[in-house]
Amino acid sequence: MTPDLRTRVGAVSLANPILTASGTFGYGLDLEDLCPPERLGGIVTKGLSPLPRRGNAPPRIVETAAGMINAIGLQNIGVEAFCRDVLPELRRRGVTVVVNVFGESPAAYREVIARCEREAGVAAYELNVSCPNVSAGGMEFGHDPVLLASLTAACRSETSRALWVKLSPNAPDLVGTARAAVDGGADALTLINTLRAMAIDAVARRPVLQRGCGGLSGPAIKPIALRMVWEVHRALPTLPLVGIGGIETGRDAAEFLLAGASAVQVGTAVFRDPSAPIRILGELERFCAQQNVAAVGELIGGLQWPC
Amino acid sequence: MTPDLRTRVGAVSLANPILTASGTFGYGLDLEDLCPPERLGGIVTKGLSPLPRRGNAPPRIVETAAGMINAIGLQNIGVEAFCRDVLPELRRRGVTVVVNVFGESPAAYREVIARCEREAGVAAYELNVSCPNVSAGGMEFGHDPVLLASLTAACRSETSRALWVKLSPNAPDLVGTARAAVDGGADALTLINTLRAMAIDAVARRPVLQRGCGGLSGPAIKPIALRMVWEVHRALPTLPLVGIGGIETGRDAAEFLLAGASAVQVGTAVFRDPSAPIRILGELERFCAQQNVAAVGELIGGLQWPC
Amino acid sequence: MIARRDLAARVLSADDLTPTAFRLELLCREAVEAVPGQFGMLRCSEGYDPLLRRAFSLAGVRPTGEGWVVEMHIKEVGKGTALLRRLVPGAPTSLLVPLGNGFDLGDEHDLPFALVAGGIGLPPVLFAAEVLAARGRRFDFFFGAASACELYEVERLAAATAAAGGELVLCTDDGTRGEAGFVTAALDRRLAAGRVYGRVLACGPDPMLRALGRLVTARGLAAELSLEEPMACGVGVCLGCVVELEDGRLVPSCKEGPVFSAARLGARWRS
Amino acid sequence: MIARRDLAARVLSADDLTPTAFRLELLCREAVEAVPGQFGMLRCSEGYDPLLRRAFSLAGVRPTGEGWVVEMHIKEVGKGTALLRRLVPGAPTSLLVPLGNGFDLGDEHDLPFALVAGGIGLPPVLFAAEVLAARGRRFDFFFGAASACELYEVERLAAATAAAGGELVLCTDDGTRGEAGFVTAALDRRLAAGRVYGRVLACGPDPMLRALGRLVTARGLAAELSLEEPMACGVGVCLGCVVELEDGRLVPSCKEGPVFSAARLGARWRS
Ligand SMILES: Cc1cc2nc3c(=O)[nH]c(=O)nc-3n(C[C@H](O)[C@H](O)[C@H](O)COP(=O)(O)OP(=O)(O)OC[C@H]3O[C@@H](n4cnc5c(N)ncnc54)[C@H](O)[C@@H]3O)c2cc1C
Ligand SMILES: Cc1cc2nc3c(=O)[nH]c(=O)nc-3n(C[C@H](O)[C@H](O)[C@H](O)COP(=O)(O)OP(=O)(O)OC[C@H]3O[C@@H](n4cnc5c(N)ncnc54)[C@H](O)[C@@H]3O)c2cc1C
Ligand SMILES: Cc1cc2nc3c(=O)[nH]c(=O)nc-3n(C[C@H](O)[C@H](O)[C@H](O)COP(=O)(O)O)c2cc1C
Ligand SMILES: Cc1cc2nc3c(=O)[nH]c(=O)nc-3n(C[C@H](O)[C@H](O)[C@H](O)COP(=O)(O)O)c2cc1C
Ligand code: FES
Ligand code: FES
Repeated sequence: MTPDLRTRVGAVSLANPILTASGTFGYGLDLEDLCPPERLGGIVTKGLSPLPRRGNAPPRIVETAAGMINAIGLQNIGVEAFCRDVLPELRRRGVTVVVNVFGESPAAYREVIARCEREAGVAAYELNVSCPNVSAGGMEFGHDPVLLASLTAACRSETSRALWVKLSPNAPDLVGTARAAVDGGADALTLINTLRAMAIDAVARRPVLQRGCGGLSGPAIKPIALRMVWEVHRALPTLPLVGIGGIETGRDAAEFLLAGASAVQVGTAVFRDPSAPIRILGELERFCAQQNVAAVGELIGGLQWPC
Repeated sequence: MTPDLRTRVGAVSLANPILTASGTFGYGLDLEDLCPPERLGGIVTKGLSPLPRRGNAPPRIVETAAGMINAIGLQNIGVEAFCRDVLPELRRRGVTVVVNVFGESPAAYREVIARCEREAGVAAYELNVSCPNVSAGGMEFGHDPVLLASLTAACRSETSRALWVKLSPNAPDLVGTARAAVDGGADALTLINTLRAMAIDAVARRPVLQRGCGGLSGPAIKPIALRMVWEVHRALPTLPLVGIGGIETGRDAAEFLLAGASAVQVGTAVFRDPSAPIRILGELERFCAQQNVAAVGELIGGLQWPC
Repeated sequence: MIARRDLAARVLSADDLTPTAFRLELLCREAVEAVPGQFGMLRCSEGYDPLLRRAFSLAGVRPTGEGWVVEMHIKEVGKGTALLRRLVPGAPTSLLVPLGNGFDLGDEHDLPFALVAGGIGLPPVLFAAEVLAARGRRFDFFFGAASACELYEVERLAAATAAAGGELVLCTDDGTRGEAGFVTAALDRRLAAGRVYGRVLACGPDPMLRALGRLVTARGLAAELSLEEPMACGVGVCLGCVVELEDGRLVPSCKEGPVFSAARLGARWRS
Repeated sequence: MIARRDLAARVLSADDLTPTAFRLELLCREAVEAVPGQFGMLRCSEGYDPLLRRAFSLAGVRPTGEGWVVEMHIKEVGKGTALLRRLVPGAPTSLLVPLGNGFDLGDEHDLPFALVAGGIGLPPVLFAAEVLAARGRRFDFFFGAASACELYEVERLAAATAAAGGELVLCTDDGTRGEAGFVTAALDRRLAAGRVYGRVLACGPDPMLRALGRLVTARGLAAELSLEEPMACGVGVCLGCVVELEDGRLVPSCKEGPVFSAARLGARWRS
């Protein structure tokens, strides 16, 4: 029997639990030749701001042991260009679209959402309040529960669509920020974003990245991401979670589902293997079949705690 | 010319900046055949408590991408056995000894220090207030600045020897806890300890470790450790720091020195290569020679910030 | 105790033993002395993933013209052993060896030994057999596996056992070769039939060792079990590989083991 | 635009070109079409360290009986290229190819090209030379390196240049072979002597390309530079490889490049 891969993140139903992570799959069509987005549970766009952003000066990326650090600085085409040039085709293909929203102020976040509200074909908004790579906005909201609650509430007032908040693993109090997002009206939480990190060129005696610090992603962070998903799931068992962090295989995805995620996102793995999301989907399906899991839902939160 | 490798951590002078990390080199003599401790800057003992500790039930370790998670639970022979059976030989060999101290209460920490105060040959105490693998003691002190300041003060009152506090990378406010330790009377700070993490056996649907969570170490965490050392050095530029986290090569060590550490500790690398500390020392010496660095001191805090 | 050393080694030969296991012969310039039951920690990658070395029992050590040859039998079960399987003759690696305590081959008793191996647990027991045979000691050899295709090195076992004037008992769970069922049952049948042994030396999968633990406890027979706990360092400093003893202590199996007398082991191994 | 594909490839041959560089020929079952200046992303490890693929320009592509052969020249500079150097014939890998835009070989002008390569920047320029020669186009070829031992494939270059009725100019910084000094100086001398080119096609180390950028700007000559920015994905989605253009925009060089007209590039490349 082929396992039932359908899942739901709150009110959002997904054909399967594999989504692409923001900033690693363009706007959804960039890799359609290598990884057809319509076959995935959904895609999450690169972070969109009201106006196009130029991003940070290079170098922006550096490889580390089983990971990489990036400081892209949210370079993006802006919400207008996305709605005009990309969204229609995504809609035509029936792709489940999650818009990753970024702004330097609550007003800016609202502006992005308001613009998308005029379009059909957006399943959910994911608030990026955890980008370590920009001076204004981003992380500051993600680290202060009070600010986060009010930002979330402000965005909530703009839409009746699903609202996800993407948590920062760098936040002082993970569960506290999670609660704040929920109090603000979030329907689900995405975790984790990248961990603040640094690489140094010992010969040049300078950080490798022009910005100094950046965000660590990839297999290196998987054990931390799994722990955080589990921690939030334990504290808020009924809250839908979307897990991210170093997922490279179907088995990695299953681990996040067991820890309490209702769906997962694949990020850095795409750089190593541009069809990773599709491959991971196939591996997850085979894993379920081998383990006699009739529906992925059986895995979600199914972790047994030893002690 | 051969570079001058001598360094000082506050009042403690070291023949070179390479120490072994607590819990990865036994009590200093366990690997003397493969890595002579007297040739190193110093050794840090496994965490010592007033009485022997049995530690956690196995499985206690699991490998992850470019890292490992451990939940040993501070199994140790107790301070009495250390002072009686190990310290004399370390002293005879002229090894610079740092005693890593652990207790379930401030009184217990003081007890360990008080016992060592009766012995010659202890250069410094390193308070482990950041162990993620025990129920009582450890992390709780490391996460609360007020508790940490009073614990440090309590230990300070027991000794005039150098007092190092080993910070938790899991602490809500890194710089805040650093300041608290200094306010309590710490002479130097060691960072970082392991990051709380989890590995899941998707087939068994259980955490791999019997304890559930554990601490992540190894090359995977180096970019986070470097960032934290730099962050604390920037906030407290005159405070001596000892850097740890994924150091595998002399060049890794140089990176930590540039970020502001006056010395470094080698941990997990010992498991892959039992003579890693000696090898790293040689590599650091060659690196200095190639870069025309006459004394390692020139590297300490020498990072140029790009923006 | 023989000095452990971290040796630069080169792959001398690599050939398949079963559909999933292969033999690796490593050539070391420096002298390697080891006793049966000891193991080595073998590096399996240049990069940091996989990070840790892997532990493998020694199947034998012999001097040659160019140096000392260390023989290991490795089953591919994950990413480290998969990388090791790719090694071609001439490839460089590092081997930390010899580690651990090894079997007690002492002959205070002058009764035959019972040597018991399950699957890829064969190497240390094979090593013991060849050493005992060379010393003119007697033993019966019990070798069990899931299926016929996983019984390997049978000729070599037959030769050693013959030299030791003993019986070679082959077992398969699925009955495709030798006696059907577990080796422990085969051993128990011999004991029930009145055969007497001075000591049992065994290595194999957990379930087999635990069944054996129960058996020897019930029959009051001395036994030495070689355990396989996950290891990070192999040299006693990480405390990751602890085994619970009868007295409740948790001891590093890489140092106080990997071979433990069944009587010393905690309940897990005897019930 | 030719469809990019992630191909399963096997190492056909691996041989040294210079003390630090080697040639890798990869055999792909599926058809590979590419133009000079395009590159591929090559996997260099099974494990997660190194994590990312490495970018290498194509030195040539040719069909054979068993499939298509992709030729690359790789200089060992770090851990990824060190692992690639260990690859033996038959070893499996993955190649994402063809990527990027490639050189403009159009002949709206009917003047000769100036092909300029520095060190391991040779592959894409060599590829261009062989394609141009086959099309009966004229060019001079300037190949510079630090020292004589780093000038490689010279016979092949000589043949292509002869076929193109042009001059092959070799330069070494240390004067151990050919003209002493930088290729850019050698090119400048020809220009000063009145030689005329329709377009310059170049690949090499940053300093060389920047010197060239200054030169062609000063002389108002059209030039296409192939840049090497650190890359994670190679397919335009990570935005890690951006290059600053004259108009201030930051564009991914893996997609809008790696070849850029010097006139389009920001000041960094022309001053
Ligand atoms: C003392 C000793 C002797 C051994 N002798 C042999 C032998 O002769 N032949 C043989 O094929 N195998 C032997 N093993 C088991 C062998 O070490 C593991 O099969 C191997 O480490 C698996 O690595 P992997 O990366 O392929 O598997 P993975 O599952 O990817 O390994 C992941 C982690 O788990 C550890 N691990 C996985 N399985 C085991 C296991 N059974 N025992 C210990 N650690 C494990 C690995 O070391 C690694 O750290 C021995 C183990 C020990 C402790
Ligand atoms: C479009 C393009 C074409 C190239 N063509 C060739 C070629 O034909 N032959 C050749 O030898 N090299 C070529 N390079 C450079 C080659 O990609 C690097 O030398 C290689 O990635 C170094 O990897 P490493 O692990 O050995 O070095 P490391 O320094 O260990 O690599 C660390 C990280 O830095 C990146 N990196 C290091 N050096 C470079 C560089 N010069 N350019 C881009 N990324 C770098 C690596 O990709 C890796 O992510 C090309 C690069 C690009 C972008
Ligand atoms: C190059 C790059 C760009 C990213 N851009 C964004 C972004 O725009 N918005 C966002 O919320 N997260 C962004 N992320 C974070 C990822 O979405 C993801 O949370 C993180 O990389 C961890 O997952 P991974 O280990 O699978 O990559 C980016 C990550 C990378 C590597
Ligand atoms: C197996 C193991 C045991 C450890 N035990 C201790 C300990 O007893 N006390 C302590 O302060 N840190 C302990 N640590 C943390 C290390 O000292 C070090 O801070 C951490 O591992 C990061 O450095 P590394 O990446 O070089 O290992 C332990 C780490 C490991 C892997
Ligand atoms: S493996 Fe480290 S103590 Fe045994
Ligand atoms: S390398 Fe990723 S966008 Fe160019």
